Amino acid sequence: MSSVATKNLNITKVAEHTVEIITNSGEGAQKCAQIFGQTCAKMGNGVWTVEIIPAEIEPPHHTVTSTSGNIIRFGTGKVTNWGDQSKLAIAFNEQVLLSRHRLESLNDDCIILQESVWENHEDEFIRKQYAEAMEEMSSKNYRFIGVPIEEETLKIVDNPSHGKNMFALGLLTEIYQRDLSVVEKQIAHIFRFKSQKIIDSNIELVKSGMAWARENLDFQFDIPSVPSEEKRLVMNGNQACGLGAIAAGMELCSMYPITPATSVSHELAEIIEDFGGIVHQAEDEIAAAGVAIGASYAGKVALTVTSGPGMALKTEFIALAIMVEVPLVVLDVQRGGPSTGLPTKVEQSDLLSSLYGQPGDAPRVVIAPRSIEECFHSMVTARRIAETFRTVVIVLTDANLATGVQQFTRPELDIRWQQGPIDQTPVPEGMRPYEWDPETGMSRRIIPGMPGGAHTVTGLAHDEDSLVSYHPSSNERGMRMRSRKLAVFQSTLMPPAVHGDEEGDLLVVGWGSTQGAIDEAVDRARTEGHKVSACQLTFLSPLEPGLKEIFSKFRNVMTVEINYSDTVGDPYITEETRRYGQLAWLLRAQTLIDIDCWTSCPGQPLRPREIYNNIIAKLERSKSTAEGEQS
Amino acid sequence: MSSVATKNLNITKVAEHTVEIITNSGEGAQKCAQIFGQTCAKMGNGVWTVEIIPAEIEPPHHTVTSTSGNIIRFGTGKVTNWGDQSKLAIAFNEQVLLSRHRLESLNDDCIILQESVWENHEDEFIRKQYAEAMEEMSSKNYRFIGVPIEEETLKIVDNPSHGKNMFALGLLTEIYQRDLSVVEKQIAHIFRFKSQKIIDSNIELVKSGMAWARENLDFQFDIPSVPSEEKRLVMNGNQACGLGAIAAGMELCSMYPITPATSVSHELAEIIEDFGGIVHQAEDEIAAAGVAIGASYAGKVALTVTSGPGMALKTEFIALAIMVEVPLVVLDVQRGGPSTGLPTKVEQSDLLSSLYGQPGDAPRVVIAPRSIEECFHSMVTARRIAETFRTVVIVLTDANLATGVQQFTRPELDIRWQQGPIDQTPVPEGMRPYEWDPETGMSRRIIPGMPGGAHTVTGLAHDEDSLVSYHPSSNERGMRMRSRKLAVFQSTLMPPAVHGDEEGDLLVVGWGSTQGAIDEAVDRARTEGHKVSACQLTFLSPLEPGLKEIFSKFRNVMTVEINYSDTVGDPYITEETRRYGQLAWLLRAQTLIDIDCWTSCPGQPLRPREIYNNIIAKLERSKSTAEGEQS
Amino acid sequence: MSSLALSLLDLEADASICLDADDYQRRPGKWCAGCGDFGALNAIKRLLAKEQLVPERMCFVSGIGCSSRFPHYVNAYGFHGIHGRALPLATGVKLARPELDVFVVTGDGDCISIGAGHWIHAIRYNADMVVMMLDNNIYGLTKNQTSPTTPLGYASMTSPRGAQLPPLDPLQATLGVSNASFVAQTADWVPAHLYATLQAAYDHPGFSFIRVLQRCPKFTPDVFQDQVKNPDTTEMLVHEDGVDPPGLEKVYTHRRIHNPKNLDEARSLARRTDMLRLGVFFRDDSLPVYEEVRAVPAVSAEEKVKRMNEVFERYAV
Amino acid sequence: MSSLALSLLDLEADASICLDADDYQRRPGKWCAGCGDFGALNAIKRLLAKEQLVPERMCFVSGIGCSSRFPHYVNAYGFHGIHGRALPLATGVKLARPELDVFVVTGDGDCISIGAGHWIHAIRYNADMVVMMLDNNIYGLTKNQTSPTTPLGYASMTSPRGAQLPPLDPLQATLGVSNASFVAQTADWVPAHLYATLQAAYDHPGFSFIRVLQRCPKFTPDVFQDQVKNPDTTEMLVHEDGVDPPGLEKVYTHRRIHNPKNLDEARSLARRTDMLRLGVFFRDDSLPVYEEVRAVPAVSAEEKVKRMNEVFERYAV
Ligand SMILES: Cc1ncc(C[n+]2csc(CCOP(=O)(O)OP(=O)(O)O)c2C)c(N)n1
Ligand SMILES: Cc1ncc(C[n+]2csc(CCOP(=O)(O)OP(=O)(O)O)c2C)c(N)n1
Ligand code: SF4
Ligand code: SF4
Ligand SMILES: [Mg+2]
Ligand SMILES: [Mg+2]
Repeated sequence: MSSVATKNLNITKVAEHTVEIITNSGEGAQKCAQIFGQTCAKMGNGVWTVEIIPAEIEPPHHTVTSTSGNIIRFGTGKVTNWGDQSKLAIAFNEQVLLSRHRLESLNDDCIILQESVWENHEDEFIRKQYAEAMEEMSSKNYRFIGVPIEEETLKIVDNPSHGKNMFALGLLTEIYQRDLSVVEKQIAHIFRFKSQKIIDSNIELVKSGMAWARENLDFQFDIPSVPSEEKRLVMNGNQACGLGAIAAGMELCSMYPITPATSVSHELAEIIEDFGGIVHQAEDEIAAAGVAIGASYAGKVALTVTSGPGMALKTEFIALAIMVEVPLVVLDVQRGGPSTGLPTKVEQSDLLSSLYGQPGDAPRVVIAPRSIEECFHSMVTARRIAETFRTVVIVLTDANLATGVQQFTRPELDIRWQQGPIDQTPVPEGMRPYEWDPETGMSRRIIPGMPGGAHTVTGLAHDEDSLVSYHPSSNERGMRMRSRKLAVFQSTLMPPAVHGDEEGDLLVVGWGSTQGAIDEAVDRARTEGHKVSACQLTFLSPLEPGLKEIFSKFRNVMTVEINYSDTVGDPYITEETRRYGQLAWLLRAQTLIDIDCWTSCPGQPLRPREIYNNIIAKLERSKSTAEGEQS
Repeated sequence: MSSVATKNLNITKVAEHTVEIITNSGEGAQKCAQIFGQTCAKMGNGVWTVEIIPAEIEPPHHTVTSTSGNIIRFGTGKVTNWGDQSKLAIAFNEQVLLSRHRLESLNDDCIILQESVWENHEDEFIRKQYAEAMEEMSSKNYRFIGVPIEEETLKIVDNPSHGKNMFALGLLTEIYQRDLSVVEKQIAHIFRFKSQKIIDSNIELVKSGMAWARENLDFQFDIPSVPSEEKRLVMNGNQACGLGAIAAGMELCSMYPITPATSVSHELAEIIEDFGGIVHQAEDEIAAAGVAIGASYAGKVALTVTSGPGMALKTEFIALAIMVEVPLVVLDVQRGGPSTGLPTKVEQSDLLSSLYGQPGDAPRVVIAPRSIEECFHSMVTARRIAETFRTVVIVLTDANLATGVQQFTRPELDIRWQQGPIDQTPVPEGMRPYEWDPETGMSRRIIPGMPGGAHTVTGLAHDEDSLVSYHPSSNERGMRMRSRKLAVFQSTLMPPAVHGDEEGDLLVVGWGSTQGAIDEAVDRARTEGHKVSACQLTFLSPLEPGLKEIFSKFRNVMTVEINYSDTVGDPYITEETRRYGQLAWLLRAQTLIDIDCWTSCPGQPLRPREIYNNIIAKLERSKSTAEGEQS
Repeated sequence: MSSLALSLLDLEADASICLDADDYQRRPGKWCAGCGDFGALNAIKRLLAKEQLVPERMCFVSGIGCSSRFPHYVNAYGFHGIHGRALPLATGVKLARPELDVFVVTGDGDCISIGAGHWIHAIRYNADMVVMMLDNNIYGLTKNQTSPTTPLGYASMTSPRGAQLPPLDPLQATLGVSNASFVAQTADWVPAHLYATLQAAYDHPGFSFIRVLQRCPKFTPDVFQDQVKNPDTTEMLVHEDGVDPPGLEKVYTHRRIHNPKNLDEARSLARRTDMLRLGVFFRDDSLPVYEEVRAVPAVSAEEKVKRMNEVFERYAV
Repeated sequence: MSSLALSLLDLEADASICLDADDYQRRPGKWCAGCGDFGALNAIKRLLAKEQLVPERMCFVSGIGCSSRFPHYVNAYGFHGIHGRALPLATGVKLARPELDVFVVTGDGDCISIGAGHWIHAIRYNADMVVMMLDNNIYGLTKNQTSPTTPLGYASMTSPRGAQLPPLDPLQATLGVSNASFVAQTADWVPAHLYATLQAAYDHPGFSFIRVLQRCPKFTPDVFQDQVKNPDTTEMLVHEDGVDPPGLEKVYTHRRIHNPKNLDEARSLARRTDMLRLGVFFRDDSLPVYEEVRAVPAVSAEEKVKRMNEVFERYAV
């Protein structure tokens, strides 16, 4: 492998860079990335971090399955997604590196700082698999640079696996000219529960990494930052949901552990008791929903957090909440399906089940935050909708938002978000439990404790007095009232914004977490002169108004989603038999416009480049068919 | 009340009649109706019987909530639904009668044979509520005829509530000139487990009923029958599904009780052990599905039977079966929803949840039998599809089919429907657990016991070897293969038949149990010269081919469904905010045609007249808008 | 002396209460004539009257079943939930509003078949509520299917040739769960005992599980016949920490002094099938109660905003 | 003598078997280094080798969890199901194919938290299968959340200030369920005992529930430390109808003769917390086995068609 001979530093100025730290699980890549990301953010760069998580808890080291690590994309402006391939990588061994190579995660001329101990390791097997891996990777022209990571680390600590990550941090600090004082502060913060000794040795390791880079590397990158006065926070989507739930005044999170949703409750378990609330870990997802509904019914709007398989189990209880009109907020951090599927990976396949999962007619609100910032605010919005309309609000995020780290404007907390004291005023004479406004279907809740309000709610068909009623008219009445609330809520919404021109050849429509990647891809196409715009939906049930009008101004409309759709032209797949992406299907029914879709379910976030390529391809196709029609 | 003075019999000849027997629950209306219906069937009439079931098990007698009874519609030709209002009713007291009046179940000039003991009862309260009820019913011009039902019954038995029903049967036998010998045979059959004494006294009661009618009634009805040589069976839809399951060779029905599905398993529990099978009542619906999947995986295709709330609980397991490609047949006897809803009543609101209930992409087959005969055959079809395509087949019937009794052509049993011995042949060298045909996605199952086939199936993303795989391409491959099977299956289907002309002003599209009522309504409109046709779908996922082409030949397409939809023109309801009937929504996405819907969820089957009225109304609307467009 | 006569005697005992008791009935129960659920409703009414509970400070939670219709008939807040899930709903109510008196009414199918998982865990949570399991050994509302407590060989619509397994004994199962704090058995046909047991359960701080043997004349008319007819088939477990309603000793002469603190003894008594045993099998008022161990100090809205801003600092850049 | 040395000794004991044992391993287990699940896998391999079971006549069923990955590593048919639902799947397999040997591998979360309802009922069904509950007192796969068996006060990601309730004891709960027929406890760090217990469970006709105390160095490194280090903290329940592997008495000197037929005794032993107790707590080979009581004679296709036509007659018009 090439190692750097003569030292003659050249500093390249770039608008952004993507870096990977690739290790065995348990070697601390997360901490290294976290500190580096925080540092970049503090220094005014836009940042997006993504975790690389292995399938097993702790797979055998030094294998392709043991890959654990982080991708950090940072740049001069705002960074909204993980971008395309990585430009620089630090790898603790060639097997974990190989796994990234196979996933085509590395840019063709990626610079790879690689642990040098394996190449000439005494163990023949290790040398052999090293050689084979390098052979396989030779197809690309990566620039390999050997770094004695372990050797250098051992000079400072005796257990390298608790130190290599800090040495790597040092390399990055030097290469990207990070401010050491900031790095030190971050280290001090992250290890605040550890001894000063550990903090010091970590800082020492960083310095040695910097020193090594200074002496041995002939390049550095300069990524200018735009210093801003704006106060910002940096966190991942699950943390944002957790804090948002507290900011929204929710005092009970009733959950059952499931990846990738669990960390929301970890965040909450840590702090919610300081806010007069608790996290209740139920025996299963059914009970988790039941406890949340019981609490909401009793006056404390509760949150339940889960992912696909857990959503499946909450199906029946969600229908009950809708039927008895008890407010409930359900957070579904989507993962790969169906069934157990890809537990740690991203997918957007719970849209239709969130809308139609319940037997019977069960209208509910479904919203999907489009950024980590929106994750925070979605909790506040969800609770307000749930209470105002006495219904269930399902919030759909996904593994991409859950683990992606980004900074956003520090929210201005509003005290009105907090739950006021539970209404315990006497019920006005003659007021009924479901006093539906015939226009809006809305009614005031009567909460246990309110004198003169005693009544029994039931999942059976019931009338305004909450009495079981089998009479056709009262059944239809209840149905109508519950459905009406969606139309009323819809009337309060604005048409979605269009990113780009209001008309053109192609409108790319997405929902939820893909906004950053889609906008980036569209911008790329636009700079090349293509008439493409984007529209990212956040309200899925009810859908935002004006869609048909917006869509009709474009010659083609195509959704981009992280879920499955058939490809026309594949065996047996015709316009008629094709199964569409979930949003595309929904929008076809809603607008009767022939909406196409490009979807993919690779178990990882979409890359701007893939989207861009499919935008171009779609434009090509439609051009040719258009010409076809002319001739 | 009028009582018959001079006797001078006039016999009216009619093509059909609808009769109601209305009693307190526990007074044996079922048996009376069952015998009368059977008799009519045996005598060559077309018959449709519907139960009237109270909400409680045994509500207080002589109240409007205690109504239990039956509606029997019979005629010269085939009878496919419960028709419109009843022409003749036998009521054991005025309160149960009143409940039917309030439900507008009685024809304006309905003949009502009413227990005469209440009018001048010693108990003042009874006299009073009697008078009030009669007052309320005086709005119609029913023809009331007092009958001393209890008095006459007491002459033969000492407990009238075990006898009045047979006396009533006698009245009907005389009024409709039924063949007494046939009636006697039926009695002997129904009470075969009782003593001869009971059988005799029941026959005596029938005779006394006939005698009373002969002496006191001045009318009879003659409903000619077309004797046919064809062998026929008469039963309800749940019995048909039960027998169908056995005929299909299913040896395990794994269920948990739920109305209105339970009687399928009652039927099975009675006889399936004579066929080498069992009914397993699990601890809940989740376990019921799990046991069925375990058995199917092990080589015995199993059935699980439930209704809405149970479907909700099976959500997760259904996804697992789809993911591991274990064949499974799920029968959902739909009832009123959402949540506990209307447990004993009919609704068609589980369509979308049957298609989209599972988080993640989980393609499955959904079929809906359109008649009781199809209930039987649907089980055979479902099993074949499930095994051929290694997937889940959901069969949607409803409370209307479940309890409706009708006769149909006796099925020719085919020995090939039976399950052959479980394949235990050695697995060919190198054969893989998911050897997907890249064209069709189909693969041969490897069943436990097959030598050399040992492997582990998993709900995690997996490859052809059933090894857990997180690689994008293998995940997408599995998704594609599971989805492909639907397209392949669809390619084996025929376009649905159109009832009426192939083109016209309006096509009424329905699904499942409503076929009889829709066709009848359409025929009525057609005889009046309207250009209306009907198309009843039975395959919902995948949809039958050619729909767009069929629909495009009509100026309007409207679905008719027993579920909820918003009405344009109601407050806040616009073309944009309207929530459509479930089939309409599906067909809009599929065909991009502006399909309208008329739906209703009264908790009872639709009546041909309602449908007819809404067909006419739709034609009016479209005419006016058409004119509107011209001017 | 027939149990009917007995119940009369025993109603006279405190007629005063019986009057007010009716104020706690919102509307007449809609069960079959002779249904044991009526007895349970009467006993509850008496308890509420005795304790003079305020309707709006009570919440009755149930699942689905004949028995689960209960809340509709009581003058209190009620949540008639879904089948098998009464306990999670009740736990949520209690967590949110510890000051409310929570009563759960469930059936043998609702509680120990579909609800079994929640049942086991609710016993362990030991939230302070009174749980009445009305056990008629059958699925009533769905019309006669085998339940986990249906006697071996007893026929139903789903096992026409008789139940194939020995019944699941709710008492032994409950007594097997860690942190179980109150386990009792009573019967609808011994109103005085039913009432006294409810009183004890209400007085117990924690999860009070009461199995109420309940007659279902419709579908299991004979399962309790002997016990109803012949008091000698029954042994009363009596103790000062349990229940021992006055007057009963005349009818139920088989009496055993059982200290409800003795869990080993409770378990082995629950096992024995020689006689029907009514009484408090186990009681321990000192076990951790879920809503208490989870209690956290209330925080004002202002304070919350202040603290949230502090949390923000940790994430600030 | 350390348990490691012990396990060596004990492997030597029947080295012959250990060779073939590896033929039952389909691929290496992917658990953390030092995970107790490896011990369970080794014991199973030895049992299968000892019994010389044919791979295609066995089915390993599991739910979801680290422990539930088990079937992927065994050379047999396997069904890696969904979380908490291993037992219904296994029951279905056994009902359809009684001739197959069914093994269930589950975890403390999988079996007694989300799976609790199925667990209680599977015990009662008493279908003939060997059930290994690998109990590491934590949720492993989802990375460190409290499980029902997490010790009181033990911290996890979902209860950072410690578990708020006393743990749910799987043994007492199982012993409380009617028709329970085999209940044992063993530990991954006593391979000889684990193996002997599996053997006894396999020999038992019916539902054999084994709680295997399982070390999770990743998340609960300390919960079993004392017991692993110091054999004196453990008492062995021995009996000719239970297990008493040769050689162990040298290390585990606390021995109690316990007749597994004695249910009262079993329950009270399970309660006692003075020592850890390993052995067969209860065993009764005479209880009804579900697939046996439900067995019906096979019927030929021809006969079925004939009988169905007879059934049709009842509905013929
Ligand atoms: C999820 C679900 N499954 C099944 C049912 C049907 N169901 C209603 S009540 C009931 C059982 C009633 O038995 P039990 O709990 O003993 O109450 P009982 O009627 O005997 O008082 C069943 C199975 C339902 N409503 N919901
Ligand atoms: C329905 C559902 N809920 C939650 C999960 C997430 N989950 C997977 S394993 C697990 C618990 C694992 O704990 P345990 O059963 O003790 O097994 P262990 O990993 O400790 O061996 C959970 C909650 C899931 N996969 N499915
Ligand atoms: S069916 Fe039985 S439990 Fe239900 S109401 Fe009637 S008697 Fe009571
Ligand atoms: S996390 Fe614990 S249980 Fe899971 S594999 Fe690692 S050590 Fe074993
Ligand atoms: Mg019951
Ligand atoms: Mg565990």
